Amino acid sequence: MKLYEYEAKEIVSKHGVKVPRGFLAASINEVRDAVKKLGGEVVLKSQVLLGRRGISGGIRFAKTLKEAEEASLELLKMRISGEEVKQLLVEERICVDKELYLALTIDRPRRAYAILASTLGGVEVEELVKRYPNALIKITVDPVTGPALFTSRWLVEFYNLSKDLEPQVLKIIDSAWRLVVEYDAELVEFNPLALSCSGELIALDVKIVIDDNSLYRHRGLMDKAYRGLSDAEAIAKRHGLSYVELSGNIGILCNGAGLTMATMDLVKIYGGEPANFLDIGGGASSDQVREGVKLLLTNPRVKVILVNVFGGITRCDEVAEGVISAISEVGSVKPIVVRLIGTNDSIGRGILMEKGVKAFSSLREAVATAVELAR
Amino acid sequence: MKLYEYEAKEIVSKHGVKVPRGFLAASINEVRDAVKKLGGEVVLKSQVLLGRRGISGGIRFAKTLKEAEEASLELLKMRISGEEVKQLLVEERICVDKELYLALTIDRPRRAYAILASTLGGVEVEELVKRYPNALIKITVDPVTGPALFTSRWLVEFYNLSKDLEPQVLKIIDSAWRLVVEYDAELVEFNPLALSCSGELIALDVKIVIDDNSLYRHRGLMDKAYRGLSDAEAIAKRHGLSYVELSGNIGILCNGAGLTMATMDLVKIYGGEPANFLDIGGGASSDQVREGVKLLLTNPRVKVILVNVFGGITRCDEVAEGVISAISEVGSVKPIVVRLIGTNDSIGRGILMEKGVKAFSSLREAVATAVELAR
Amino acid sequence: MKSTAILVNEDTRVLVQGITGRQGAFHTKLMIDYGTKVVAGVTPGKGGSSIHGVPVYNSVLSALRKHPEINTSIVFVPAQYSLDAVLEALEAGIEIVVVITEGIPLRDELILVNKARSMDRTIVGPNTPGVISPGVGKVGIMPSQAFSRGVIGVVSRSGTLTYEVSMEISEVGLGQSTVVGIGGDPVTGLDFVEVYEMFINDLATKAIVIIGEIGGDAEERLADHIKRSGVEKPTLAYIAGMTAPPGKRMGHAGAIISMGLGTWDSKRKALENAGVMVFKAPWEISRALLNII
Amino acid sequence: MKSTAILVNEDTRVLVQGITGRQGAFHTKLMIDYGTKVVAGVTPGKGGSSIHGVPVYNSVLSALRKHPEINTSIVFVPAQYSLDAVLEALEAGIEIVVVITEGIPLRDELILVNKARSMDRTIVGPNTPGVISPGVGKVGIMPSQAFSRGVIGVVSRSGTLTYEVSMEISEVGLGQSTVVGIGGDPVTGLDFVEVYEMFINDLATKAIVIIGEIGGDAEERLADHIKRSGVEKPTLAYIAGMTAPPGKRMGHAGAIISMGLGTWDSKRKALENAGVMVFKAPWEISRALLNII
Repeated sequence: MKLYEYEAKEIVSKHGVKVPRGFLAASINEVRDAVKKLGGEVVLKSQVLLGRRGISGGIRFAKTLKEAEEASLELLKMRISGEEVKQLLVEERICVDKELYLALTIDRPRRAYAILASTLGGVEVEELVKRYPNALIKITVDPVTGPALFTSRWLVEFYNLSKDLEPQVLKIIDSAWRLVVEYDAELVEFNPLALSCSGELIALDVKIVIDDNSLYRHRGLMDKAYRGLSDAEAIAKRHGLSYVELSGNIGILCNGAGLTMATMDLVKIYGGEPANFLDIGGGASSDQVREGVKLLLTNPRVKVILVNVFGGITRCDEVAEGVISAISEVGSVKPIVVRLIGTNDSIGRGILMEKGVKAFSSLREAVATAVELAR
Repeated sequence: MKLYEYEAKEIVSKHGVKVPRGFLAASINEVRDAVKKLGGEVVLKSQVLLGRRGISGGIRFAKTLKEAEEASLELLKMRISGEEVKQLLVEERICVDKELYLALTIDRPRRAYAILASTLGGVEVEELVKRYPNALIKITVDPVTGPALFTSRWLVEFYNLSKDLEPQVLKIIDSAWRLVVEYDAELVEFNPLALSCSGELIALDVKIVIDDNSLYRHRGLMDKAYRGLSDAEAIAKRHGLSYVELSGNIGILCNGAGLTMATMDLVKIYGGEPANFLDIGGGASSDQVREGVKLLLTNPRVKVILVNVFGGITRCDEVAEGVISAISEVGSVKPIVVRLIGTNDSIGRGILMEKGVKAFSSLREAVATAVELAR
Repeated sequence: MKSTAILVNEDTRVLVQGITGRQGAFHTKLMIDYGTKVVAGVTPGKGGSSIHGVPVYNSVLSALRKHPEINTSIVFVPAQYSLDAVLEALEAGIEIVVVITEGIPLRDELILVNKARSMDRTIVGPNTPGVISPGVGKVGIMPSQAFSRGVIGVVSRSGTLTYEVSMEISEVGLGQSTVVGIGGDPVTGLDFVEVYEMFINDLATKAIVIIGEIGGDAEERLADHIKRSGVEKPTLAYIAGMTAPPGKRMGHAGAIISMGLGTWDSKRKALENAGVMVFKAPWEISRALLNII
Repeated sequence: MKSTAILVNEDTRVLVQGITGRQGAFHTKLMIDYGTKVVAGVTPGKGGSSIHGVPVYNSVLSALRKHPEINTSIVFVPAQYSLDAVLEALEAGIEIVVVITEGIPLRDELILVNKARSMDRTIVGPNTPGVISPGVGKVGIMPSQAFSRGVIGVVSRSGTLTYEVSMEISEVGLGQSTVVGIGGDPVTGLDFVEVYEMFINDLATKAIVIIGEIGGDAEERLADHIKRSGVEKPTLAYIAGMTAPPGKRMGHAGAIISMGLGTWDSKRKALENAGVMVFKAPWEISRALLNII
């Protein structure tokens, strides 16, 4: 779960990290007030959770009040990766000497956290890794004790900063680590982290992503988890399903992310186009299955539904019951191709048969049939 | 460094661990006040840092005020392992159903902390380990994360306590772990930990030992480190020397605990009797050596001094200088047998030679000479 | 090192943690039916009862005191309590802990995985279907019918996809020596490389099948390892997510920085470059195996 | 595993942490004089200078970037900063860290020792004289004159007592393959058992000498290990503290519960019971060795 930039900046500035002065604005009037309070040049930043804001034109600079008004008029009408821009962060423009990169995230191979740092700030980290690996260092962070003392010393040296800035670097690292400990952050990114013309370290952008699995211990964040989701995604999430909208016409519902992706791949190989990724997870109940099938039945773009479940911890009888009650609730006439196998599969097939739904046991046949029906 | 029982109880009771009500008393008057405030039967406990108080008769029970006065009169005159009893802890007497043992300490082989627990409280742990190993369990405590949640569950089961007492057990464990984290405790022992007749867990005795090496980060405790030491031990400690008084007449000064003990062993094998253990440690300065030699020169029981230094990080020239200046400061005529070898030994021997002190390079000869001179 | 199966063999004696829960009880029955020696179960507060004839204890300590032969544990406890359950199993001396539970916070996973490694113990998972050595025993939740005794070692990051591929392998008559789900979370106890090495040293395994998916770099690290060590047994791979649109998050992979890796193409290239054949459909793997074995 | 010395050999390239301090600078000189390849030093804030011709850096990171051949570090930094210095060396990828520093708080030692073990790195010490492979190199503070190239592997918990015993071994003409001080603190990186095993696998070592002292149970644990594995090379021991009065604390052993072990007699019995000869004076060991080799 991602936080908005303004929320992230609020938290790190409480930890003593310097950020530009700024105000949140949801209307032209509020933008005007903010620009007046700030004085001088400003930056107008769309507050969105998805997509690449910079490339999409979601960030604007303004030298005058008039420029700011014009820019925000445009921004407040924008959509970025489908997400409406509802709020802008209006900030003073900082004179920048050098842009750096600093992030704290998971290091999978070392089974630890790591600090990633680069002298090329403002660039996306994937880019950094691929194209400028020499401008990047990685410092392991113990998952229990956090960053060791030497970390700030190393960073000051690597960034080639004045020794006086070590306390500021330490504050930034501490802030990132506190976010891991107190909020279960899986990514805290300062990018760019600016060395200002006056010699201060200022976080121009801050990105915080919280581990979704940890939300039960951060009740205050739980309702924020639905922001930025489409209606269908929000419904799916509420029922513990994982849903991604795609562009085709074959609705796909499976158990397990790997099997769901494999089913999508096979649909493509057989010449079809998946309408979505829908993973009911492990051990789903009939209620969850019902809600998942309903999502596909009520999606006008979906022409055929392909259910592919290999029961393990998930039981095929629960799946069959979910499918049947979704059909009876929605009353839809869309064709549903079901492939059921694994735990309790004969019971499941029996339930479906009773209601006239045929269940395949071969994946190949099921995929071929679904693609055929979608033509 | 050990804390007094009353200090230990003060800390753990702040952590929510139940201890008997009690008052510190340094005089009969104070004992009288305490007994009156407590009402009923009391326990009078000598507050000392060394020795085995129970076996030495340092703990008394009293049913009446008169009994308490008589007992405390005796206690306040006592010495336990050479230490004067200056204060008593006067406590209410607790009705005990069951006595348990619980400690948190270092587990050397596992390189971790461990909780030791036994259903035989009131027995010394060495005794427990040797004679009742089946009545003892050891639960590893991670040196960073501390006791895991299951620990209190295990203990309640092992002690065969009612499930309702789990929160109390948890408080005791938490208190011990906070002592490790906040005070660098190397031992926190609740022994006995009583299950009272009213069904509560009450720590009848609490022992806390702080890691001496950590004292620099606990400034508040530093001056306490000298309590319970003899004058000579206190002087030695102040100069970073490690000193133990023994009963013989050959004063021994070496570098390193192992070499010091080996030298003591050899003196014994050659028929002599060591007057002390004095380890100047690694890398001692001439000032430290001087103070160490002065301690031996001024000890009337010491007839001969045997200095045995094998220089590594310790430099023989520093040692020689220290020996010479001690002799000139004290002006003593006690024979000093010096064995010097290792780092800068020829310089050191030169310094000694100049002042007429002969230095051996053979350990055997030095020991034989010292024993001979002490006869 | 000789063996006829990895991780789960004739000597495996199992403790079920969270045995009285819905999934714990259900799969205890299925494991017993499969012939696995399930010796005891734990649910705090439920000690003294029994489930499918298996005695239930309040703690792993008391279970181990009564059944010191237990060497393997399977964990079904809810995500909130999983870290403590695993630490409890480790402290009690259990060698292999299979963590079925899904949705454990990342930081808890990091702590438990590192703790086990520092004690030289084995964690399978979290978020794994477990381990099955067909015909010998299963410590997991996989449907038995997909598996049959044979010579192919299967290691997978996925759950259900593993069943799919294994069933194909069973259907062509080859069967599996052992099937290991390493778990689908970003951090796992065992990784591809370690299980691969176990299969290399396993006499019962003649070929190895890797089942991966997009995201992370577990497959690339395995490819690196095979490239360095050389291909010692025929190794085949199936990677899911070939057609997944880039930039979209499919399921649990999370927002963890991928360090520029993790696409289907990067995995395929890395594996092929190391001498591993990569296939696009589950049934292609089993056909290819038939040509090799 | 073949070798002609353990821990310190021809490939050893040394970094000195705390090189500008009094002890660091002094022993850097002595190590260089002995022929050890001291490549670089670190003292934060002193980067750019040099000591005895050795370049000084501000961090282990920059030292390793300039001298990637460094594989061993020796730590002289004050006790307060030792934990951080060791973590820094480990993060930079150094394989063997020899911690000379005395007086490090116990909890810091536990953290650094466990960290290194979980990374499969080697800590020698803390509170150790270091390691010397006579004629090859020394990473430590021991006086060179006590040692000579030979066939006896020496492992010790003591500092100066090690010199004493080694000198006796040198004087009878046998010499040492490698001498390892594991350190005198209750918690150490390498322990007796691990170094003993290294000597068993070391071609240059014909017999092993153990130097122990009263307190703790390190010697008993070694005895246990030898009893289980059988005596593969002649092993002799010298334990200091035979005449120390019980209940008194001699030096650094501390108030740690000894678990009923740690007396001279318990150590002697355990070792003799495992087939290890125990002697009462340093020179008895060297005489006995002469009869064996």
